[in-house]
This record gives sequence, C-alpha cells and structure tokens, in this order.
Amino acid sequence: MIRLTREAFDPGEALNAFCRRRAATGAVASFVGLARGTGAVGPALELEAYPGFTEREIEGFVARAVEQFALQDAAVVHRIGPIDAGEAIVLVMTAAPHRRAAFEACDYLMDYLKSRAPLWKREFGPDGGRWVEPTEADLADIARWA
Amino acid sequence: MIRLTREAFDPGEALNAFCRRRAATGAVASFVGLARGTGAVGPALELEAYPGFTEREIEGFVARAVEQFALQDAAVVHRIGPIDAGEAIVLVMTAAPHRRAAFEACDYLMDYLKSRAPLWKREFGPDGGRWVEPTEADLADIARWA
Amino acid sequence: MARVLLFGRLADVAGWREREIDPLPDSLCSLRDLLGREDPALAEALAGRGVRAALDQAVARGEASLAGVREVAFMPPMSGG
Amino acid sequence: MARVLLFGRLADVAGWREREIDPLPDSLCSLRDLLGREDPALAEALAGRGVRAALDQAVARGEASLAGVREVAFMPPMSGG
Repeated sequence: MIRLTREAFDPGEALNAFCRRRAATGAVASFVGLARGTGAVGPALELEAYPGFTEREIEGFVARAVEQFALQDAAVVHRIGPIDAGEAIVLVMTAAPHRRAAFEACDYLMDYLKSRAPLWKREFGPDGGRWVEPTEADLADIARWA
Repeated sequence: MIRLTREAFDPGEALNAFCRRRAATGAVASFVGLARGTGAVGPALELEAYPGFTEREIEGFVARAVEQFALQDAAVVHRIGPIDAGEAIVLVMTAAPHRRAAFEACDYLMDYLKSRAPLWKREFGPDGGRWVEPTEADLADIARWA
Repeated sequence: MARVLLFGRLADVAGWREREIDPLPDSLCSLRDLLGREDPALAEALAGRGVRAALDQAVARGEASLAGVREVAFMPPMSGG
Repeated sequence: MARVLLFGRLADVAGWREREIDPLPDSLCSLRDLLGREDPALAEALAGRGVRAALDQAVARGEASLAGVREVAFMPPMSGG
C-alpha cells in the first residue's frame, strides 16, 4: 500500500492498522522520517511529486522488494507539499515471518526513497530554500544492495 | 525508557509518544514482534521475567547501545505473562539524526532481546508448551556485532 | 502539441513548471536543445548529472521519439524520505 | 538463609520456582551440587549449556562465594522478543 498525502498523517495509527490481523506475521519493521527543526519560521521542507508517475514508480519498487525479501506485506506513506518541523515525512513498514527480512527490506526501501524515488525535496533554512540531492552517504547506502 | 508490562500495549501510541517533540531527530526506526497464531485455544505464548533484574539488565544494555550508536534515544516495551495471537510482544524504538544508526541500533537491540535479555519464552502449540531457546539464526545474528 | 513539465531545481532555474510546446520536435534530445537554446541556465541544468526524462510517464532516453507523446517530464536527481 | 529462584525450563524440570535454603553452602557450585543431589534431572538441567546464575541480582560464576547472599537465581538460556 502506497499513500502520498498533503496532510499530516499519524504514524502510530498507520502502524497499528498495518499490524492488525496478521496471524502469520512475527516481525514488523518500520521507519519514520521526521522533519527536523530549522530555527526558521514556516515549513521545514517541501516535497514535490509527479502525480501519478511517483505513486506508480514507488508501487512498482515496493512490489519488487516484497518478492525479493519474501515479505508478507509492505507499505509506504509519504508526505508531499510543505511540512512543518516535527512532522512525519515518511513511514515505511514491512511485515515478514522473521525479523531479518523485515529489517533489511525496510532499510532497502528507505535507501530507495532517499535516492531513487521520484520525489524532490527542498529544505528551508535561515538562508531560504535549498533543493536536496542524494548525499554521498545516500548513494553508498543504495549501492550496498546492488 | 524500558517498560515490562503484563497488559497488552498499543505500539502505535508508544511510537507516536516516542516521536513527539524531537526537534533534532530525523530518523526513528522501530520493530514490533507479534505473537503468531498457533491454531490452538488460549495464549500463543508466555514470557517470564526476573522482576527487577530483567529491567535493569535491559536498561543497562540499551544505555550502552545509545552510546555505541550515538543515538538520541531508545526505548523498549516488552510484554510478560501470557500473550494472545496477534498481540504485540515487543516494541523497540531508536531515534538518531540519521537513519543508518537508527536502523542498526534497532536491529542490534532486537538481536540482544532474542538471545541475551533475561526473558524466558514458552510457545504453546497443539502439543502443549515448549520453552524457546535462541536459534542458530539468533546466535548468528548477535555474533554479527561482536 | 504536448505539455512539458519541469520538477524540483529545474523548475526554479527555468522560472516555469509547465508549458505547452507546439509543434514538438522529433526526439527528446531535440526538445532538450530547443528548451536550452532559449535559456542557457536551463540548458546547463538539463545537461546536469542525474537528470532523467519521462514520456507520457514512462522513463525515456535521449534518442527517444516524441511522435504521439502528450507529456514530457524532465526530472533532476531524486530525493525523498 | 536465602531464596533460590529457578526460571523457564529449569523451574519446569524441578517442579518448583522458588525455595528457601538454610543454611546456604559456601559457594555457588556447592549450591548447584546440593540441588542436583536431590534431583538428577535438575542436576542435568543446571549443567546444561548457557545456564547462568545471579547472586542478589548480579551475574556470578561457579566459584563465587555465597556469604551474605539473600537470593540466588539460576537462569536457562534467554530468549525474549
């Protein structure tokens, strides 16, 4: 399940919904990315998507990860538009019979979102906005899975 | 923060509380272990602790992991007593400026809980109860960090 | 006639996010040249590392034909999460 | 006088989880021997791989003295999560 939302979302509620009615699932790994405080007024960052394309690309990637890691399920909730400090930007959840697959797939999906998913992030600071591109660390992270 | 509880707990609520008011945190990794269905009537499993000792041992281990991975925070909620299928057994949460540390520390803490924390788990199946000991996979998992 | 979309930094550099182009040139690289001729800063940005294109929401490379295409998107390096 | 606690599988094997022992022997290994003499199944379980002991809630090894100790715990291999 992939959801892009312009509204703030509740990671805990989404996690509980994801965990419900899983008779065969032993392990749910998850990750929440939070917007850090900037010290400036207004949103901490802004995310742009390519409506339609972005959902489909992420959906396809997640479906392949589900196969690859033999997951029972995976879900991504991603904010778009302006985001205030302290709000959740992204939530990734993976369900598997055992924890290793759940952890690895969650980690992998985050590496993908950071450097390959069609999303564009602008961070606002005291000096205005700055488009974020994948860092060296992000590129090294995604390269681990090749 | 370490909490052992005989009552069912709400992982989502705990996650939201953990995420709140974290101006400097970008990354929160978490893990929920769920009790799998057994097909049998009654609780799926039962966990025994050594009151006082168990909390202190886990507390100490978590505090060392916070140092080791330069975390901003970490928390463990662990059920004890009888647990029904579908209920959360354990929740581990780690907060860090960046996701790699959060993921690794969460993974590490779960490996610890599975094979080193003073807890004893009995699984109930159609043939009655069976005390669980760390599997070969659990021992290999914890050995990764040595 | 087709819509051309720019995302992220590319839209900021160009000063627009969406434009109708009529007629469309034959290929993706001709369209890139056309846009770049009017705006050297955009030309440089489009030639930058990691810029990708999609034709009717399918990822495409430079020589791709634009025949029948309704929407062309230029996308700078991606970063979510 | 001290309390002896057994956890997990050890308590099932012994048929008890908590007992007063008075007087306590000098050392942890003597206590282990004492408990084992009465109950060969428990003796075998206590000698099993990964069984650990705590004296007044601090992890201890076989030669540790029991002088002044109020609580001895024997713990089989641990497994939470």
